[in-house]
Amino acid sequence: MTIELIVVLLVAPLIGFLINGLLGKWLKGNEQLSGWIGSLAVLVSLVCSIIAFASLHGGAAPFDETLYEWITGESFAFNIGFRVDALTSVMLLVITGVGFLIHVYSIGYMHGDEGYTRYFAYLNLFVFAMLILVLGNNYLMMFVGWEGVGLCSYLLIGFWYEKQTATDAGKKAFIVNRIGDFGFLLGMFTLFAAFGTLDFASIFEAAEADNFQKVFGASTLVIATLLLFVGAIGKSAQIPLYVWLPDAMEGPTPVSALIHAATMVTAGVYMIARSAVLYNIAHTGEVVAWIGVLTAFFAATIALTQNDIKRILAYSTVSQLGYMFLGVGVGAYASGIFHLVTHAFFKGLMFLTAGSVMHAMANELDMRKMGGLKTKMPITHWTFLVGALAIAGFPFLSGFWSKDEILHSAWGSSPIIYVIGLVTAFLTAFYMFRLIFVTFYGESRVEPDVDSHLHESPPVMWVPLAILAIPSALIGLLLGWGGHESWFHHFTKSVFPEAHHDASGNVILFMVISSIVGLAGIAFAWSRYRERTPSDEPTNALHRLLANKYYVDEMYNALIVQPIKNGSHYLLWRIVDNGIIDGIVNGVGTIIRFIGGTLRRLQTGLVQVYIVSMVLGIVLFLAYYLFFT
Amino acid sequence: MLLSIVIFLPLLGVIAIALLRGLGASAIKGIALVIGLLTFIVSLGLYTGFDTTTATFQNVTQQAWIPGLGTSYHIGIDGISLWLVLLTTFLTPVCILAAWNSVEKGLSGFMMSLLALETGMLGVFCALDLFLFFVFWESMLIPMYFLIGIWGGERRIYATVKFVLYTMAGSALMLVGILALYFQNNNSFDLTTLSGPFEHSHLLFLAFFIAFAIKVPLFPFHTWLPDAHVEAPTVGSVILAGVLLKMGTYGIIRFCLPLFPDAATEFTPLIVPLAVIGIIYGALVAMVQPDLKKLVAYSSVSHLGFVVLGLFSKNPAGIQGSVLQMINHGLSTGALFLLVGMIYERRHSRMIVDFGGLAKGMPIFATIFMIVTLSSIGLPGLNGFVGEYMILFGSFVQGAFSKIYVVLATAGVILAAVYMLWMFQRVMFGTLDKTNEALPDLNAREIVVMLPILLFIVWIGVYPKPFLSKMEKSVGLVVTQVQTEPAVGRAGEQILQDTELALHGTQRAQNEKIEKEAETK
Amino acid sequence: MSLEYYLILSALLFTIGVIGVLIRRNAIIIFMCIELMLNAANLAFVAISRSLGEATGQVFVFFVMTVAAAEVAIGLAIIVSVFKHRQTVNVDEVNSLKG
Amino acid sequence: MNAEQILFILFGAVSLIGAISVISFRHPIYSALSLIVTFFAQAGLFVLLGAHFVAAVQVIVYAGAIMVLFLFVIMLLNLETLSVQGAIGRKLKGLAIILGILFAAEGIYIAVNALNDTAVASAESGAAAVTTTTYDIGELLFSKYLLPFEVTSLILLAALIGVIVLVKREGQEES
Repeated sequence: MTIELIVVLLVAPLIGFLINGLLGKWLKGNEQLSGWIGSLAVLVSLVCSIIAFASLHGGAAPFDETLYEWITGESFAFNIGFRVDALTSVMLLVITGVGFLIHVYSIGYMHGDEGYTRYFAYLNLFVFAMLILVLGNNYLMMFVGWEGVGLCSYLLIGFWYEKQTATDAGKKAFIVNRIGDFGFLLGMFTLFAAFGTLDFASIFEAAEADNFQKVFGASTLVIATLLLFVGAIGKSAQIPLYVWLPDAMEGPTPVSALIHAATMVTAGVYMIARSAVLYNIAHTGEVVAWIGVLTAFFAATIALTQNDIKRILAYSTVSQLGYMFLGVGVGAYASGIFHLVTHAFFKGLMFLTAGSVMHAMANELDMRKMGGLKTKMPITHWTFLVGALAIAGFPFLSGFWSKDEILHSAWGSSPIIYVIGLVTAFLTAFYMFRLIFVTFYGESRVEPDVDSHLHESPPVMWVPLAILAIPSALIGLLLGWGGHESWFHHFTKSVFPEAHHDASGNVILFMVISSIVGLAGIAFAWSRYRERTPSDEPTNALHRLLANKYYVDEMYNALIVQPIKNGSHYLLWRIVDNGIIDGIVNGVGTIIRFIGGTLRRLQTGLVQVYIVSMVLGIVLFLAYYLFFT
Repeated sequence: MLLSIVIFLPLLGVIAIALLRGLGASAIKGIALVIGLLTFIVSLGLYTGFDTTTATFQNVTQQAWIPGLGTSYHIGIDGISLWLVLLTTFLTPVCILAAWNSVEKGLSGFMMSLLALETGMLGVFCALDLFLFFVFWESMLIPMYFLIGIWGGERRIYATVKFVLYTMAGSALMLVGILALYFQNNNSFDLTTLSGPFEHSHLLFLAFFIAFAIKVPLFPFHTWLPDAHVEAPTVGSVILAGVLLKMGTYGIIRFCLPLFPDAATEFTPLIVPLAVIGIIYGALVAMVQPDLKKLVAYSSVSHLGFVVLGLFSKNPAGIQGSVLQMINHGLSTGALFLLVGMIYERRHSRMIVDFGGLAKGMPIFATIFMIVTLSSIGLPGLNGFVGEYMILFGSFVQGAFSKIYVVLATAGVILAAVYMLWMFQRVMFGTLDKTNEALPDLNAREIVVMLPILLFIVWIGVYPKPFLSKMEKSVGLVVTQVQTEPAVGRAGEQILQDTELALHGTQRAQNEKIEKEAETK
Repeated sequence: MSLEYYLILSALLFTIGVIGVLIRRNAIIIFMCIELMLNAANLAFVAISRSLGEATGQVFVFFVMTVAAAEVAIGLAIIVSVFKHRQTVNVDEVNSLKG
Repeated sequence: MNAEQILFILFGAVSLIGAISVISFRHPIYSALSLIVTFFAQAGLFVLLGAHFVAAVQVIVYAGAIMVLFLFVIMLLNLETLSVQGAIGRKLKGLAIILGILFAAEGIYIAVNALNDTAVASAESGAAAVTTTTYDIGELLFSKYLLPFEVTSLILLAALIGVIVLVKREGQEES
């Protein structure tokens, strides 16, 4: 594992971006070429990641080296440095693995789009930024990757820039991410103020040895970790700042798969897992867990009533991210990351299948206009089913293992969280299979003209689906067998501090409970939606509340966006700037002109007036001179 | 000698153009460009010859000018002014190239005032004599007055008069300050011999500071900027935003901080809130501007609020960050104005509402505009981030003021993204109507204008080391002068040692002067 | 006679001159009043020079007289030209220099 | 009440009456004549004060030269009796009177006691009624005050040129 390997791994997508970006005009002729260049770049990174994983798996020490000095001065030094340990290699494999499959899928999906090369340039830039985020050996590098992926998600969401809704969604995503980054930045400053450096190694070491300058007194780490968590909330779409993810579905579907399911949104989980030491010392895990589980439940309830396939998957992602935060919050960092890995695969799979459904249905997303696609698109149907089963926690599939581990350790931390987690698992199973039954089963509600050319997607699209379906199903079994002694825990033990509370109670009982809950969800969905299609308008008050997503967007708009916009337009600009400040400046001018005006009238031109004023002057002067001096 | 050449070469150009005016437009433009490039190349000589180990002034030339008055032609540069000189000599040829065919009437006058402006600006950055500094400071106003007044927009007279009067009011105060210093420095204007506490240093600090705050512009004194920018010709705006605004911040770091450290500490709780208000207020007002140039002008108010915040953080990183941010702002806002100028030449409108979907019609323009926008909102990997990060981090870690201001300033980073991206979306994305469809994309000349700036934007973002190392020692000297208590942190002692060396330098100069006087008595 | 009486007399004469200048409209009358004021000054000069016993005061009277003569010459010339131009000598009708 | 006091009162009264009549007569000729009377009274007072030469010069210069000029101009412009005071004049009259009274009060106040502490008072007590001769004036004029003497000649020259220019310009306009 040498620095050259890491540099090649990192720079390959950058080169792909430069080729597609700069030479875009000449590549416009044959789309396939730029598509394959993009995919090849990610393939190179995948190969390097596998090499890195192999050497790490073979017992090599974690790799931590500095490439060059970035911003340095006397009392501070921020370098560009890389760190590859178990956690990083897992993330690398997920990013480059899922990334590569999505790149190949996009070649088919984006066929005929005139911004083809631009699309692949942005996608490669995204992978590059995500790699920086994951590979960095200090918080500043992570922040650089953090903002880089934010930029790429802005570019890709607003990819079809003619669509006003797309560019609005892109702008919304960037700004909400920026709010999160604001917290992240302040967290970094607090850490630097306390430790004098931002490198992971030295911070964790100093934190454990507890010898750092107290900036905010004993609560320094608490404040630092909470601020970093604000960054995570922004990036991984948790409770207050999740509003951008559902709108991000405006972008092309492979983008949603890669960015808004597998990689970018998990950056927050990765950050907390990376700074596990700090969260353990500062005991802020509870806050993370609570926000995680509440987001999970909240998003699941909204997903119940949505009718747009991608919106349902988006809310399901928000909900599953809540689970991951729940995992890392209660100290089960390994299971949190494990769920991240499994989720990356099956959610990526589901988005891609949704993409192929859209592709076939001429970009129609409303499932009320679908139904009975099982017969027309068998492969898409089966792959989607695998994903749905995995996410619903169907026994022995990947979702089951990772979600169960999280719920198990959640029970150890606090029963209430466990109960909410369980209810959310039920809701997840329900809305997933509501989607399956409405779109793939029952009679077809597809319009005749669309129905005529309804066909299975081309091989270049369904082959990656098939490849992705295999790990979605089996990876849970492969990595998670044996609960806390599983291969995955063993592999990541070096990075994470051991869970500070042992998960009591026997494992089998928890597995049985969660699988029962999963199956119940599926059965309930079967009973309700086997024949009936979801009604068009919401029936009762609760239904209407959920359908309108708790009016959160409208609230933000009314409470934050409009007041700022109108406030700054009328109050700040018109009144304060033009009115007061400019008023004073111009006022000075008018006052002087006014004084000039009055003085002018004194010059009457009459000699007598002048003489009188002269004599008056003399009289007054004499009076003063005689009586006062 | 090299420095004098750099300063007065543009003046040579002015004379050359004045004489050869009859040869027609292309000759004038040719001469101007050659002079501009020549100055830049010669100024690179300054860069290569610059010794980064000491904080003392280099390339110093001192000639007797008006001995009776106690003033001398005393110029020199250090780590800070080196970069500002290079920024000026870099931006001027770019501007000359950008204004190639945008000036119809009075081309020779235009080029002459541009080059005269360059001489004025270079003089300000290199003057080590208060009298000389004031002369250049005032002389720089005249060409700017003509640039805006003659080649400006509709309300140009109002704008240029407001600009000149505002600056003159400030510099009148400064003149009083200079004279006060003159008398307290036994009748000499020499900056290097000025030292030690001055009587009523608070008033003097205020006199200097207000003059510079108007130039920066700091929050309450900023209303001249949007008018000046809107009415100025494209190139005028570029130079105004690129270099003229930096005179204010340069003045603060050259005069206010080192000469009156105690007053600076005392006034920090007053100035820093103004800077933070400037950041937030500038961003909020920029968001709602219908006019592109006004938006960029208000964004300058916001960016320079960061710089002032950094300057008063009394922390090596903070001050270094603000000096770097001066250069970054010069590049990114200069580029923004160039781009706005380019679409103005095509569409003859600056209203955001008139544009839409330009990305489709002008892809190259859109990509360059995107890169410059990202640099201006401080995306990591580009130049804006490095400066802003150092300022915020410097003032947070060991700032001379409470951390709430840093939190508010960091919130300014969000607002920066809001107004720039909203503008970018309304201009670049959306549907393309017929009139915008006909707009041609950037031609070769315009791309050549933008390339060097983009190069620096990426270079400073990715590898700022050469930029930071050159200014490190000079900033260290300023920090020790400002900090009454020794610099905190492990590098503190190290700064102190080599600034001893620097101070001895000035001390020795002072002793010699005293002995000389003793002999003459 | 003692000095005060002369000075009082001169002050009275001077005051009459001032009042004359203020009241009358005709330029020539104003000139006459100015002559009166100058004369009052001469009186004071001579009175004090006598009481001081030296001739300085009287020398100044000469200077005052020459100035008065020059002033009258110029003044009357102006009045004549104004009259030629405006056919009036009244001061309040000649206000073209209004602000 | 010796002769000197009587004469003083006589001449004082005549000059005061003359002065008042100058400013009150309607017709400028009468004002001019009353001014001549005042000048003669002044000359008388100068004689009383022992300044014979000055009295003589007073009569010659003022009464002789300057008043002749006035009469000449009055005749030249043949001003008929002056109309009543203009609107402005009436408004100012009240103010002028008040100012005049005030001015007089201050003048007298100064005359009466402002001088009692200066050298004049001390010298005054011992001074005899000495008359200064022309010799004294001449000697003083050409020794100590030579420069002012030359300056006055310059003033007269300037006045001369001024008048000619004013009048000549007049001439061109007509032709």
